[in-house]
Amino acid sequence: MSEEIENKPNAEQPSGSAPAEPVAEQAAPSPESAPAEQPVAEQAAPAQPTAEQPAAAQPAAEAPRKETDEEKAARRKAAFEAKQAAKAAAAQAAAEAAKAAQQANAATPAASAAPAASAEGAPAGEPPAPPAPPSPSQPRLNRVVTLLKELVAEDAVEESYINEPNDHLPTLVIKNEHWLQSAQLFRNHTELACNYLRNVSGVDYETYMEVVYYPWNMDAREGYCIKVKADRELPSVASVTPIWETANWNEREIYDLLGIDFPGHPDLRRIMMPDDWEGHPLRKDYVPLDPEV
Amino acid sequence: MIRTEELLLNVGPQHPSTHGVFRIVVKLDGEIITEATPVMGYLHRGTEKLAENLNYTQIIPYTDRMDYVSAMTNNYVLVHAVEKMMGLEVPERAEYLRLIVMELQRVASHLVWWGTYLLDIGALSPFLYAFSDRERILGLFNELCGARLTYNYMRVGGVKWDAPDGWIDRVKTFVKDMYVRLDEYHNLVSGNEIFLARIKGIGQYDAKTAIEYGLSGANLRCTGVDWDLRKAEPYSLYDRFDFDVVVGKNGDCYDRYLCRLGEITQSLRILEQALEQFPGEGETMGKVPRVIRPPAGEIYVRIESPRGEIGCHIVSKGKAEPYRLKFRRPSFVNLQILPKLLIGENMTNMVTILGGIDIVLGEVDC
Amino acid sequence: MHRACICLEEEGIQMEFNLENVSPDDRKEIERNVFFGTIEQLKGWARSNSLWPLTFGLACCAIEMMASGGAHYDLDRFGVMFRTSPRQADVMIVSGTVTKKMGPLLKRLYDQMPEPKWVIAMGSCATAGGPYVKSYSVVKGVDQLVPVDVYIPGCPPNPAALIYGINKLQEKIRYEAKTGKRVIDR
Amino acid sequence: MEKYINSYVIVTVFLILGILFPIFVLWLGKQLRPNKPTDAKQTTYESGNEPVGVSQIRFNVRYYLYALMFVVFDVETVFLYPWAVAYKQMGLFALTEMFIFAGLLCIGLVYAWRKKVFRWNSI
Repeated sequence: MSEEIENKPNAEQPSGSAPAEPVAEQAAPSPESAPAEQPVAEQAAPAQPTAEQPAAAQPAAEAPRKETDEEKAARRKAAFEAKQAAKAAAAQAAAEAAKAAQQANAATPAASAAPAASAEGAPAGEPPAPPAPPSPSQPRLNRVVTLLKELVAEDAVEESYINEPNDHLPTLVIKNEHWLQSAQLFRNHTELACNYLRNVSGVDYETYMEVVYYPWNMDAREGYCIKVKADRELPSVASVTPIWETANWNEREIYDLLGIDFPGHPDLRRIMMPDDWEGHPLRKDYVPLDPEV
Repeated sequence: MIRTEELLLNVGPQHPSTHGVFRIVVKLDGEIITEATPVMGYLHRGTEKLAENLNYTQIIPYTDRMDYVSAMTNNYVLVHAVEKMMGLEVPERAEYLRLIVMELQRVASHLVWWGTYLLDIGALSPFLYAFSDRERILGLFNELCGARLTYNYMRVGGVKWDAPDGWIDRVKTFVKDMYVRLDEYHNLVSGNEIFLARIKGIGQYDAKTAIEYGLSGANLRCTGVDWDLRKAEPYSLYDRFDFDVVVGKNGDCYDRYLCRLGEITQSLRILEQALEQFPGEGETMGKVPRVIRPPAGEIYVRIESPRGEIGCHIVSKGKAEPYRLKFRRPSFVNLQILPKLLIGENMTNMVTILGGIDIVLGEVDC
Repeated sequence: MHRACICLEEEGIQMEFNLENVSPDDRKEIERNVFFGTIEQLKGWARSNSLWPLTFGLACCAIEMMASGGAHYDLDRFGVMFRTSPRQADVMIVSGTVTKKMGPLLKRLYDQMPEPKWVIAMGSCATAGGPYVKSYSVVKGVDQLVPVDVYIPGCPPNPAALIYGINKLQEKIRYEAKTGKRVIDR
Repeated sequence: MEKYINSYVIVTVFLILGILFPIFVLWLGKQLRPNKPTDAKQTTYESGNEPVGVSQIRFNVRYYLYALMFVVFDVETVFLYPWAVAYKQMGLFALTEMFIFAGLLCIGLVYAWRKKVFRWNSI
């Protein structure tokens, strides 16, 4: 059994380190490198579950595959090193890719850069997966990015990519201080005209807080996903209630459960928890006062 | 005007007309409401916090208990989100079963709304009609998945149980009878002048405010906006059936009432076509890895629940548990327009408007 | 306890109307036609057959309670008629999850109910927190707030289970009236 | 003469019964029901939470006017009942009498109508 436990800490360790990198970074290459990683992970996965649920799976897995235990351990170690290497390589590739994507976006059409970026990311691990065809909503994303750069501020858009599994939803990460201006832009600009705010959700990534907005253009029937980051201790994101009335209660709920302050909100009070409740329950480090009651 | 003071009144959590534990602090001048501030959270059970250390199959029972009047659509939104993230293939028969079950659930949910809405307005007998018809649907569900209200029926990649033999024909007979019953409902209630006087022109808003407040479902369609996710963004197999979106005109309680009853007939039409095309055989569970671990990333998926657009936003870190799971609950968003509608109404209309928006408190407080 | 005229006697004390010199079959005849009991039993019988619950629907169990109030399961057969105000209610059916925000209100509603009052904890949420036992905002079981008489397991318990629970409460009322001992001595 | 007195005896018997029966029933209720007044029970019920705001407030005068009009016409019907029972024996005299009575009240009604007392949100 010791072999399992020994394996578990370092299994923990990489995933522990993974969130340290900004997830957005990792999200960018990960869709491309995910398929590369997928076969590696797949092969590790069957071994992984035995580690994962030692009690339930252990007896079943133990009995039939007694003799191949040693090679499995060896294979797992090999897979582990491979994954480690892939992750390290992906990290630097992502760093250059982000810089390259940044200038590429501004200067040359991003379409060529995107496959280039994914191509760079891929070779480090498995043989390069064929560069994904430019997604249908890529031009829309570039249009929005250029609009934001002109009308709001040069560095308003920190990061912008296409979220493939979510049927190619263009996603943008906008700087916290430019958020109110760009929200007005999304609402009133003739081309964007997102008059319907679909969903507002707050997410707590241990190192920083993030509020995700999904504006939607009801007539042109197209939408975007906007993420605004805020630091962990005093998170504060400009309130968009004057722009979209829907955000009123959504923001109150995020304030109540995650503690993100929304300056400019008409009446920011707790909505879900009793008024005298200390702490914000949905935070990762929330410790309930009276767990037993 | 003679100077009068204002009476502050709690239409509190334990109140027959608030469909559950929802409280409105109302400032009354005589009978006219001058100010209304809703207070919620009396049923906040922290599902999203619990979901953070449950794997995906364990979260499905919690989605049943969120909107406990239409549990199937909640199941589907979570399962659909995970399948989309992992790019899983759902076999034909499972997709058909899901669709049939969701449309039956829509009919059952609208029946609950219809029964309790007329109970709020003062008509006592429609409640009994609606609930006896709903019992038939619950009987069908009980046969299929063993539960009457919280089914826990769908799994990532398919459905848990196959339809017992003869179940499809029983659903067919139910659909035929329901048509007859629906006409009975119409002549029982829809033509009644007292009912029309109580409902016409109450709680009126136009399309622009509806979009501004982010309403969805019958609350949005009653103002003329043709926005039904089953037609606008077809998911599952909705693009195979022809049904039309019931759209109202002037956005008052009466149009919402007609929209919802119209939706029952549309659901019955879908059910008829789905039951015809139901594939004879085929397995009900797709090829799914033993431990469901969607790749790291984010997704927001939305479908049309009887109350509006229910969305599921999953942030996953590649682990078996979601890193963050947020539901976009239609009742929570539709309720925001209530204080605006109540200003200037008298107390009896407050009950009509609140019933017209059709909220379920398990979903509002999540 | 008050003497009553026709064969209602206090607990255990036999009325002047002695039955010894009556022949056994006459005695059996009397037993068949005449009901001997105390006033307490009469009150217990009357109360158990007209339980007016307070509509205290919280969550999913409320829909099942409504379904059992509907035509198919029809609670009216047991004299159960839903009352909306605690002043006119005898029993409080707590159906659903009791959150910490709802706790003090539930306690106040329980206090405002007139005296012969009972509590049915319907569903596993009210009994002990149910699926939300690990949640930060749920009171794990309503018996931390109010004394509960009948627990109905199930999530949600179907209407037949609710009716069974109400019958159990009726038996409990009659049993307590007959023997004077509370079923669970508190 | 006896028949005359006899009818009064019946009336007094009815009167006594009418008074005694409710008193007996209330007394019986008081004996049978448990009596445990606790202060928590005395608090006002406002669907679960503490009553907020004061309840004795000055509300609009239109409620009072409406009630007044109701009382006036309700008392009128009380007078009509005995008249309606016996107007056959009393002949023409009672008929004109009642018409005058009803006419006066109608004048009052028309006056209130013109003063817009019956339109709900006039004041």
